Amino acid sequence: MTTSIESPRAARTVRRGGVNWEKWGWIYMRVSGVALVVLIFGHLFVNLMIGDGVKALDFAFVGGKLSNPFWQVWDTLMLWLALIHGANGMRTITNDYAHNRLVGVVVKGAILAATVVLIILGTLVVYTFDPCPAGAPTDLLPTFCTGG
Amino acid sequence: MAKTDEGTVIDGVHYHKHDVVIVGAGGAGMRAAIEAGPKASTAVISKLYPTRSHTGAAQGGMAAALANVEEDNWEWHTYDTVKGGDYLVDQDAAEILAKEAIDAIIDLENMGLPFNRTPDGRIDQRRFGGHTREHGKAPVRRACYAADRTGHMILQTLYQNCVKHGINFFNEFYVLDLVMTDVKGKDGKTVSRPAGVVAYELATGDLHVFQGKSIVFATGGFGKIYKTTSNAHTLTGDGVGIVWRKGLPLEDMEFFQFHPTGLAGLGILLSEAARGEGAILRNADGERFMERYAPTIKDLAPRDIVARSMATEIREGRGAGPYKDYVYLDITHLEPAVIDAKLPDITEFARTYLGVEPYTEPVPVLPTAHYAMGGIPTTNNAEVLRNNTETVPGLFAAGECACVSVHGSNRLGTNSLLDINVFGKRAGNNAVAYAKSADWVELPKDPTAGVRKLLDHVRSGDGSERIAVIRRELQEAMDRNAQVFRTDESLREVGDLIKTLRARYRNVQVQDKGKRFNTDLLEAVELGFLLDLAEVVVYSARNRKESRGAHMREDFPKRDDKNLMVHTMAYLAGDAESAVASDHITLDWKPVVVTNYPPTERKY
Amino acid sequence: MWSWVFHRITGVAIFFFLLVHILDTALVRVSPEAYNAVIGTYKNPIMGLGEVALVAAIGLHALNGIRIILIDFWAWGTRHQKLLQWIVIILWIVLLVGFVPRHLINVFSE
Amino acid sequence: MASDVVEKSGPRAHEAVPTFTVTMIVRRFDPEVDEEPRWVDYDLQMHGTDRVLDALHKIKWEIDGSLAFRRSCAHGVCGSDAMRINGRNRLACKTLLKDLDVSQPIYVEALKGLPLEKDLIVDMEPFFDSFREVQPFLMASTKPKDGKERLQSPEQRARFDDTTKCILCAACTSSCPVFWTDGQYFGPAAIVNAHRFIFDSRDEGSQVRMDILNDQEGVWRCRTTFNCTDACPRGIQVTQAIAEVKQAIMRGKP
Ligand SMILES: Cc1cc2nc3c(=O)[nH]c(=O)nc-3n(C[C@H](O)[C@H](O)[C@H](O)COP(=O)(O)OP(=O)(O)OC[C@H]3O[C@@H](n4cnc5c(N)ncnc54)[C@H](O)[C@@H]3O)c2cc1C
Ligand code: HEM
Ligand code: SF4
Ligand code: F3S
Ligand code: FES
Repeated sequence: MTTSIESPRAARTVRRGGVNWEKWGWIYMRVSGVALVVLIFGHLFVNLMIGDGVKALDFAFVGGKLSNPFWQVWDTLMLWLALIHGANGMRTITNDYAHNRLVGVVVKGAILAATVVLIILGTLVVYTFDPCPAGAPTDLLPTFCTGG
Repeated sequence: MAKTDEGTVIDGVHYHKHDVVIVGAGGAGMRAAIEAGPKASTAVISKLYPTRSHTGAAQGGMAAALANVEEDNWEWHTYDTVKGGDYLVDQDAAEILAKEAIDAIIDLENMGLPFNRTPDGRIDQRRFGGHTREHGKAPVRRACYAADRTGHMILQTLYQNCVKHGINFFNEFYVLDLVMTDVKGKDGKTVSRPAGVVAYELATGDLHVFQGKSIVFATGGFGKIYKTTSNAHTLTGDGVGIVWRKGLPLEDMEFFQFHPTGLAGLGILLSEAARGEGAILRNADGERFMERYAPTIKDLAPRDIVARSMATEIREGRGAGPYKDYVYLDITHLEPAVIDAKLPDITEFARTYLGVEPYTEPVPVLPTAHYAMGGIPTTNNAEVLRNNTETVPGLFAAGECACVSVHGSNRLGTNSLLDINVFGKRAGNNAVAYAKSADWVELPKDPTAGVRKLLDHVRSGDGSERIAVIRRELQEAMDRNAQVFRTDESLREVGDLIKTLRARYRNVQVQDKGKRFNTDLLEAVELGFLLDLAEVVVYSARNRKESRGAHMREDFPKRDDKNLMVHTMAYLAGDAESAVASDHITLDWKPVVVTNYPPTERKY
Repeated sequence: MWSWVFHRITGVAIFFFLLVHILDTALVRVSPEAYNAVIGTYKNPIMGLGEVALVAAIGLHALNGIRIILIDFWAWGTRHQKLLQWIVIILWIVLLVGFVPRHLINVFSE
Repeated sequence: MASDVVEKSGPRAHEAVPTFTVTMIVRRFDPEVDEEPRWVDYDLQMHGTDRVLDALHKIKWEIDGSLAFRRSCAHGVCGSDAMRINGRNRLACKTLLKDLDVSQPIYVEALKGLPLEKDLIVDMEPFFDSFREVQPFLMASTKPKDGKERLQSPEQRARFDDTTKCILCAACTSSCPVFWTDGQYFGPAAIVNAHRFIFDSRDEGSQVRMDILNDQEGVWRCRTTFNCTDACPRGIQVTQAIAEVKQAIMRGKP
């Protein structure tokens, strides 16, 4: 590992005006962090600890959850907060380690793209989800599809 | 500002041209720069990064009769300074010092210095040795302070203001020579005037010539002629030595102050502020012995008296410890909260370096070489004197390297931080005024010749002598023979040793042959200055056959106002190469300026 | 320093898990068979251990995240950060002690 | 030739402290000769009260005069000799050998993250650059009318006392893992010195400094790793000072 940097403190560019993303990013990490504690641990608790835990996970279980508006909102919040939190964290890390501007731009672009795509995809799934798709084997579906 | 200016390079030597060139970036140098920088093109050259200068080590405070906490006035301060200096002080200078002290403090406060405050928001003040009310009646609170890091805060504040003014610094540049040129003056007489200085750039080994109309020396003290000292490793008296080698006089070099409370064996200082806050000196029996030596102000007597009293206690067998060779500084009766608020750093020194817990145990202390009262003689306007009356036009000096003389034969605590501010400011202003009125002095054809010769000299010996060995022998001999007590005998002994060391120095070994960061080479050069200055100190001391202030001759224990109330002026003249001091040192005397205070016996 | 290193590593790990996790969950839109096929692999013992690692990572990241937040907004937290660090470690162990046996029983009970 | 060149330290009473041998392994680099730094061992006879600086002096003064390092005050107030000792940033003059494990070799190397110049010397300019960038000086447009000091209560003075202790030694900035990544971060020392003025009741320039630090390379890059606080030889609560600056920026006022 090299122990010194060739030219620390290269000439800095003057900060452009407008919103200070660094500050809001920093605040966002903390606010979303607190919210995520509740959301993620709630999620993990319900999915892995209640009943038979991971063994109980299947389409029927998810379908049951996602047809409940409470869990819909829960999962959407979790999806957005976590992805943006994670993406912003990844951006910070990229800033720290990518010395080459181009590499930095590419990596951050990739993070941004992945995040946007997944947020859209995830949101669509949560809201356009049909828990009782026609033609599916009934034993895989939540009980309310077939039952009363 | 980030990268230092390269100058114009001719034959590998860099040339720079500034109206004012300041050598030294301690308190005095930067105070001068703050005056000069905004008004004229100014360069500050320093062998250390400015914030590493030893002003930062000063702890206790800076005196000024602000009268913020009790009645006080600058006239009392003048009196204390004169009496503290055992009447060798030039009284007109002392008046300036005491009067301008008030503005000096306000300047610093306005520049941002975070002084400790009184409950009503004014600058707080505390007691310090030798500072009294009504001409010696009782100790007075006169020292303005910032915890026990007053010097640190002064150095930082001055540096911050230099940053604010965009002062041009050349850091880690060692000035090694002053270039003087003979110029025909207006009256047709030729005078020798400074044309510039030559510096060695530590990082590259390159030489730089700084041409200047005004040159200010502010290079600090030379405590490293002693072994036990509160001074930094870098305080080797280069500036004083350079001026000496130009044949200019040095004043009162025999007066070197020993601070009573250095950590025993290490010399690291525990500020007098400790005693100002109530600390007590005790001998092995736990006796508060200062009551016997200075019944009125006891532990807050001036330093020469306290140091001598301590040395006497030890000599008479009342020293503490297994070898009975130190005394104690006791602060165990102070509240830990007070200690933490007002003396945090020095208690930490005791803990770190001696493993002593000052809350509960007394701290072993010994006198430590601390401050050079003597130095480059100047007028009250910081102009360097070439003899008793004439100045060197364009050459200025301020701070510990200079001798104005406001400290006489013994400096009062807190008067030096004051000195660097008052006379640093004067030096800066006068340097600008001079630069505005004067023309450039031509540089000689080869201005670096002197420095090249100096460097060759240390590099060309047969290499049989180690720098560190010579230095240690010098320092130990100075500690033994030219410390608190001196006799003709002891001074002759160390004088003889210096003679042999100077001869051995010719064969000094420089192991580092490189150009970049060659600290080995510079230590060798610094040793040369130490030897020169130690020689002057000892020679001047041997010739002052009286006891006055810090100069205590056991063979002449009385002060001799009839014959010796004069400043010593030492000149390098004659055979500089000769090892025998009397072959190249000539002494002269300069009268002391007396205004209001004729000498009387000094009692506390 | 080390708590920061782990925070960073766990943050990245969780981020990548999350990417995959959203994709697999998205399969519910494709068909129940597809979803169940993929989710079935979560029930395999090796993945079970992976889930322990995931929960451990999230737990550490979350607890340490709370510690950082406390430090940021509360001077007491800054002064006693070493203590907070120990509390994080202890809570994390408690969390794992609560979760791991229960989860592994679920995974390995057939 | 005398062998015991290093000044013995400690009062004589403390010389009773046994002498011991210690191995120092110093990372040497001579830019005029070496391609890469190299580790060199020295076995030294030292005393109980000696500091790492004494050991370095012993090497320089008795064994190899070409060893280069900075030092001045020798008691922890000038900030010259910050270096990595056994992997931690410390002042050589404030680190007693007996407080390290002398049965193991002691590793000494230059500060990390600043360009290496020679042996234990690094280029300090980048460090001072970022210090200067935060405008570390009192900004006050008017002077008190009575020609006296500005008033400041002891409480107002206490607000920034901690950060006035800084000696600009760079131990903090060069121990910060964020600074190590690319050296563009302002670094803790600059923020400490900004803090010293932001919270000074006499100062009017807080907003300017807060704007400077509310930057991509400013306070938000700090990841609260506490390396700086652990490294500071003056015991400054560096991370706390940074947290206070962050909060001031969020509030928009000190
Ligand atoms: C431990 C200690 C405590 C003290 N406490 C007090 C106190 O409480 N109150 C008080 O009034 N006084 C105190 N003093 C005395 C006072 O601090 C000093 O006398 C004063 O700071 C000297 O300042 P200066 O600017 O003259 O020199 P310094 O601050 O020593 O600066 C000297 C400058 O000259 C430069 N320099 C030297 N040689 C060269 C060269 N060859 N080339 C280029 N640059 C060079 C150095 O780099 C440095 O920048 C104390 C002194 C010590 C040692
Ligand atoms: C469970 C609750 C969570 C909390 C309390 C939390 C808290 C935090 C906090 C406070 C930070 C900022 C750290 C700093 O500024 O130094 C952070 C950073 C980060 N988080 Fe989280 N987080 C949580 C969940 C997540 C999740 C689910 C992910 C993944 C998607 C994630 C990925 C990251 C990343 C990559 C960083 C950047 C790390 C770094 O800069 O070193 N976090 N987290
Ligand atoms: S904050 Fe501490 S470690 Fe950092 S430069 Fe200042 S004194 Fe050194
Ligand atoms: S080490 Fe660096 S990350 Fe922050 S807490 Fe200190 S500045
Ligand atoms: S030499 Fe001054 S801090 Fe160590």
